[in-house]
Amino acid sequence: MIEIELIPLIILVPLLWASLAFIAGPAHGWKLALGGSTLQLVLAWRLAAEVGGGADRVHVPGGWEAPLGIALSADGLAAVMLLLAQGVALPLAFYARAYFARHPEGAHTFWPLTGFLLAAMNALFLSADIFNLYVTLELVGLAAVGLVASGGAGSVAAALRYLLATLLGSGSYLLGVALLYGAYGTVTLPELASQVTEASPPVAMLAAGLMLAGMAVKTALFPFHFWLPPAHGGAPSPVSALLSALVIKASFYLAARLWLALFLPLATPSWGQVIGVLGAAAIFWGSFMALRQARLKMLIAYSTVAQVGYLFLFFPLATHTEPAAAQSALQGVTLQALAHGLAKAAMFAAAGAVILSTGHDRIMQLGGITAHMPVTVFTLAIAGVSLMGLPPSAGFLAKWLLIDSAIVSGQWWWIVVMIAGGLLTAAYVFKVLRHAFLRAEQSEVYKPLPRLVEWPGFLLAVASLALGLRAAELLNVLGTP
Amino acid sequence: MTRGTGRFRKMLVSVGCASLAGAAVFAVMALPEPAVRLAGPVEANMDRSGVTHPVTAVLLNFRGYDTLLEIAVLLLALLGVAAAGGSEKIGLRRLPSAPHAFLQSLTRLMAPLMVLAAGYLLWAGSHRPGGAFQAAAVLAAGIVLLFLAGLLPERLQSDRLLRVGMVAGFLVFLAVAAFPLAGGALLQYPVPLAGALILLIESGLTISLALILSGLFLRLPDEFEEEEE
Amino acid sequence: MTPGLLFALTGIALFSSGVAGLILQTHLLRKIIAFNVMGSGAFLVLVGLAQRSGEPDPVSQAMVLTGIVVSIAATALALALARRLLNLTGEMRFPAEGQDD
Amino acid sequence: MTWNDALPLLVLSSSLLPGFIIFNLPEERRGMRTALNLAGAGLKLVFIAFMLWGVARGERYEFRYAIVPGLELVLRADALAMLFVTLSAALWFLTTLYAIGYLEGSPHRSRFFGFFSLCVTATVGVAMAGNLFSFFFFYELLTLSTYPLVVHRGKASTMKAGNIYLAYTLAGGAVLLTGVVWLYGLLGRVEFVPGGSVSVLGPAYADQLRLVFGLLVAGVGVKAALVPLHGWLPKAMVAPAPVSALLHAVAVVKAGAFGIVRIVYEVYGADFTHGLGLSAPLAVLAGITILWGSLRALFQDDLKRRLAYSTVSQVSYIVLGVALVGPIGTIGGLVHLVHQGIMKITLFFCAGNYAETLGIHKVSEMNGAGRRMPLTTLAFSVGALGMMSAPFTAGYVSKHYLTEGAAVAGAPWAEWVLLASSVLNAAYFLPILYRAWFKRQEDAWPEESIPRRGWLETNGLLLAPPLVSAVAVLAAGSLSEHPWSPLSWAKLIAERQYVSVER
Amino acid sequence: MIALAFDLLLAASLLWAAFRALTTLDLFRAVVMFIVFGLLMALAWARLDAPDLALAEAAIGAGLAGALLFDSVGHLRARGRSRP
Repeated sequence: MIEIELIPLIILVPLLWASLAFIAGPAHGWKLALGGSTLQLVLAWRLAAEVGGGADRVHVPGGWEAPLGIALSADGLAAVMLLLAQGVALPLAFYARAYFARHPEGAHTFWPLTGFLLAAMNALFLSADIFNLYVTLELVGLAAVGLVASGGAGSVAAALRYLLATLLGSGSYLLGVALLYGAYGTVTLPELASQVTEASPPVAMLAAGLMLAGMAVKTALFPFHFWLPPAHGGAPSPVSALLSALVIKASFYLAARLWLALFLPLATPSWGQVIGVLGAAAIFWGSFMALRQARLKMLIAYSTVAQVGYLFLFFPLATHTEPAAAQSALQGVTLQALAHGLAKAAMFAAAGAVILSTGHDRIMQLGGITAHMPVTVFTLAIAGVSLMGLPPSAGFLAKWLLIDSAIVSGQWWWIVVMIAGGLLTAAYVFKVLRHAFLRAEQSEVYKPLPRLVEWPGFLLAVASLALGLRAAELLNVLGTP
Repeated sequence: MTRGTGRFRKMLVSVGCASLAGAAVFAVMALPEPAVRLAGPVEANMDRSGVTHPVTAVLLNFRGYDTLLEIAVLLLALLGVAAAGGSEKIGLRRLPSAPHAFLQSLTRLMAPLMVLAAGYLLWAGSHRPGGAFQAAAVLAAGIVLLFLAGLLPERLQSDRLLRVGMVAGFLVFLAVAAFPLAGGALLQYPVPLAGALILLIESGLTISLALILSGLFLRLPDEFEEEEE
Repeated sequence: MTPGLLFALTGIALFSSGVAGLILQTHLLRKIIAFNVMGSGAFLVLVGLAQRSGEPDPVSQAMVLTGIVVSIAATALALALARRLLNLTGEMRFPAEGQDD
Repeated sequence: MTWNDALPLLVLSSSLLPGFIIFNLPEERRGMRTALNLAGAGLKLVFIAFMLWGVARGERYEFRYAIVPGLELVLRADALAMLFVTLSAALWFLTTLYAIGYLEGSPHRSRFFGFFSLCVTATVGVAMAGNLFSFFFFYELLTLSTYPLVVHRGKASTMKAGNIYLAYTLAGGAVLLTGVVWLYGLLGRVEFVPGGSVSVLGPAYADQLRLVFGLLVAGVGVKAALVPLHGWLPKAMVAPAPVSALLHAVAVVKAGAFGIVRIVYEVYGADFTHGLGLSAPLAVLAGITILWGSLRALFQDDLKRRLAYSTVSQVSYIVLGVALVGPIGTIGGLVHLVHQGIMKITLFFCAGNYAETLGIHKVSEMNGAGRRMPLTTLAFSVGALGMMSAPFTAGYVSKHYLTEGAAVAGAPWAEWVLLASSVLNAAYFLPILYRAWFKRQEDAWPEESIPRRGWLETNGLLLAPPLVSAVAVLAAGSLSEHPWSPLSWAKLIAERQYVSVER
Repeated sequence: MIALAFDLLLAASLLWAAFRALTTLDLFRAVVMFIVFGLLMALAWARLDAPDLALAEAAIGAGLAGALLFDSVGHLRARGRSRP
């Protein structure tokens, strides 16, 4: 069959349907979205297959070889992240269609914004040019803020807070780009990688600090998390799902990619430890706050703050440790990203279903819900298992690999953090399930819901479970760092 | 951005920013000569870029992919503004201020000139400073002026037309970017056509960008639409 | 001292004062102004450093042109949100923590 | 995949698939649900009978599946596994019958039986786990699937108990996980093999291995209710009677005890454990638990709580047998794994019957219960006598071998512990029997909800299971030399363990 | 020499304008200062042989952004009047 260029297509397709959806309006936007994201999933699947089959893929827009032009490249990590993004987006598209049919607030801009968001994230995963990455970052940021803003009067302040935070982050990143370009005269990652060494001038170190700090703000790493809970908790549920599952992963991906590809020679183990401490703080603070929430969506949002912490344990575990440890760390953190992405999307979808059915998401009043919305309760429970890192789930596999990495590299203290974090997660997950298992209160009324509101979330939750039983192919695609 | 926790926080932030500046200045002073110079490659490839003005060459050819995404950024901003406004309409939404005789006559004089200027900037872009963005900015200013003077034709205010107009430039760009995929790479113009294609893109962009930029201005949420909740 | 280097240093100063303003100012319009100052600072560094040896560098200039457009887009969005907030709360400041969740 | 590879998987799915279907059944489909339950339970027994026969002939039944390279899910039907699998499958069948009768007309039955099947699936998985990873996998699954059963009644009080149950078991699981991953980090893979596999590491690792052993035993010790990790067990009494029966006799505590058996014999190896000086402290811990449990049981008026503390004490017989290095002690421990199961489930069935039929929850309310419910009380008496290790009961056999083992291992103190425990057992069971048989009933039953019909003192589905298990208690005691008796099977296992150690 | 002096002056006034734009109490003045800042930026771009940027900055940076900000200040004031 003819060789089609997967890399540009997976960016162009969402751009196209997004702009068409912009013209078409919400009445027809969802058809474009469903068609487009299905196609994207196929493309991402094929790309992953190719990358897993051996060589990384490269595409050179305009045929202008870097450093003059911009290089797009897909390695294992990028391929896996692309797969995650499309894999989460498609079920959510079905969900959003059903959700907005019941709850139209924010529907009129949802489809084009989502299209641009997906295009931006795909472009970010694939770009190998730090300035182009800046543009994709801004795309992701503005799309995400637009989506939050579509939540109506309640989420205007949250959206603005989010916007200013994300602008601060990308500004800091841009200054880093400027310094690197000034120092080395190029913005191409491979080119820069060959030049950044232990003997690099201080400017490289400063750039590294600025860029990573920027990503930390955008990923809501403690103590830069203040913007996340209101934004994710206040947005319409399909939006919350997209943001928590994917958007924060994009900036984390960039941080990890820069670390591995560019700044590793500069980094000392102590750098890794510092970042790890922030991650640990995020785990504890996020879980603690989640435990104190009265509303389901806010609890899930704070849980995201906590789960982001696990991602950042990658830095201490993979910085100048044995190859085996670094390998496990990369595999573990990637699985963690996937597990959390799927599970969190499922949870927000379930929360949305609860809101559609009962008109509220107060945890105290979930009593008797098991009888009326069993699918939704199972969605919450299964996704919760994955978050807690209990078998059988991708979260468990991820935690296993991370602990293994910590043991191999002799950093037992991160084990303590992960174990304690897991228990705290269990505490807030079971806080929800406990109230769900309580006897029904007569006062509650449950509106019956169409299948498409409950099942996409359930599907995502099951996916996060199934991934824990079959991850060999995925890790094969991921390859070695 | 959290609530002010007073003097301490202020001091902390100021000290942080000051030290950042200090570190940056120090780092910049100790800067070596860059290993790569892109000015050279740009010069070398100008003849294959289809234009003679280097910045335009970079913007729409060498790094055209950046620009493609950048247009998406503008569309996103517009969408965001619409989302923030919380209304279906993408079009103008504020009441034009009472037409002002002097302003109207001034506008009648200015508008054609602005269109001319925009056209010139657009055409100039290929061989000297100027280009779609500057042209679009001027055009946008013109539209705003027309609006303020209450002279904006009704047809320009129909929602569907506006949507199409705002996206048209981007779609043209997308098409031009995608069609070389058949044989080669994204945005890989055939050299002889490069100049023409770039001009095509830029003209499309000028119109759409003008509509978007003016839209950004004219769509800002306004006093009358809602009261406190 | 070439103009490039000089303006790069100026850019650094602008950037950090912009950051300080963005974080410390409470009035949203000022935050937005601060963001623009921050951005301009970064742009100056980008072009200035690239041109510190004197001759112009079209690549960095093109990048900044992109950057300027991006920041006007962000500014417009921020203003739209700020004004919506004003219409809702009568304030161009963030409501106290917790009121918006 | 050959028939032999598939069989362990079939045993698992014979309860997993019915479980999934049952979850989706509407409440009112009672017949369908019952059919599925019994079909699953029966099918499982058939598969297991087939495998028992094969394993005795030395067949190998093994299913392997790699989740990621180097991390395998292994289900293997070795002699030790079969001991536990048979027990849980047989008792599951009884308990299912009992539960069907017990939950007559109560809400959320589909949910209950769904998790019920999941719980047994997990237990069978724990039993057949072929390596430490698989063991942990199913061990945690067991925690998750039992929680909904414990809190099934959905009252505030049950929720509190549920929290305590979770706090203990999840914390235990976390500790266990650390130990497991650590061991994998050291060895690469940790298969269960007779004689253990860690000895290859050599003396340099002795301290690490001691620490890991501590983590592992602490992890499984929670479910085995070793003092001081036993706090959850009496609290979990709020669960419906069938669940308590399952928790105490089959699933949870047994999983813990079984884990200790696996860890000592097939991860560390009995002699290596002894060499590390770990068996003595374990034995002491078991001894303390035995005495403490019995002592506390003495002062409980609530019948189920008394039984719960008795469980705490009895399960540690198994641990003690394991910790007393030597074949005899091993046999005693292993056979008690089965015997305690059948005896304790009998007692819980009966306790449930008293509560359901007459509303009796306290020992002090038992006066005259024997006349009203002779058959139930008969079964109860058999179980209780077994616990006191009276002759011709299962308890006698295990006690005999344990005492022997203690003597052989040169641990006279253990003999004293066992003796003291028997005395205490008598002290807290005999008064119950006395009240039930010989005291006259003073006032009306607290709440008589099931009237007597002819000789049928209560619902038949509630009556049959305890009678069957009581018969089993007597059979296991009097026919212990029969080739298919639990005792013979335990001997078979012990042989394989110790032979392989010598080679 | 003169060029350098001019650049220094320009840089200094850039910083001054930025500082005023950030700190002036009266919002209207602050916005005016911001527009001045934009125009100075355009000058700086011109000094850096970047006429495209100079044009763009003048049109977009100073012009459009300034207009947006002015409009918002007016909006704010109108609101202030309507709601004392």
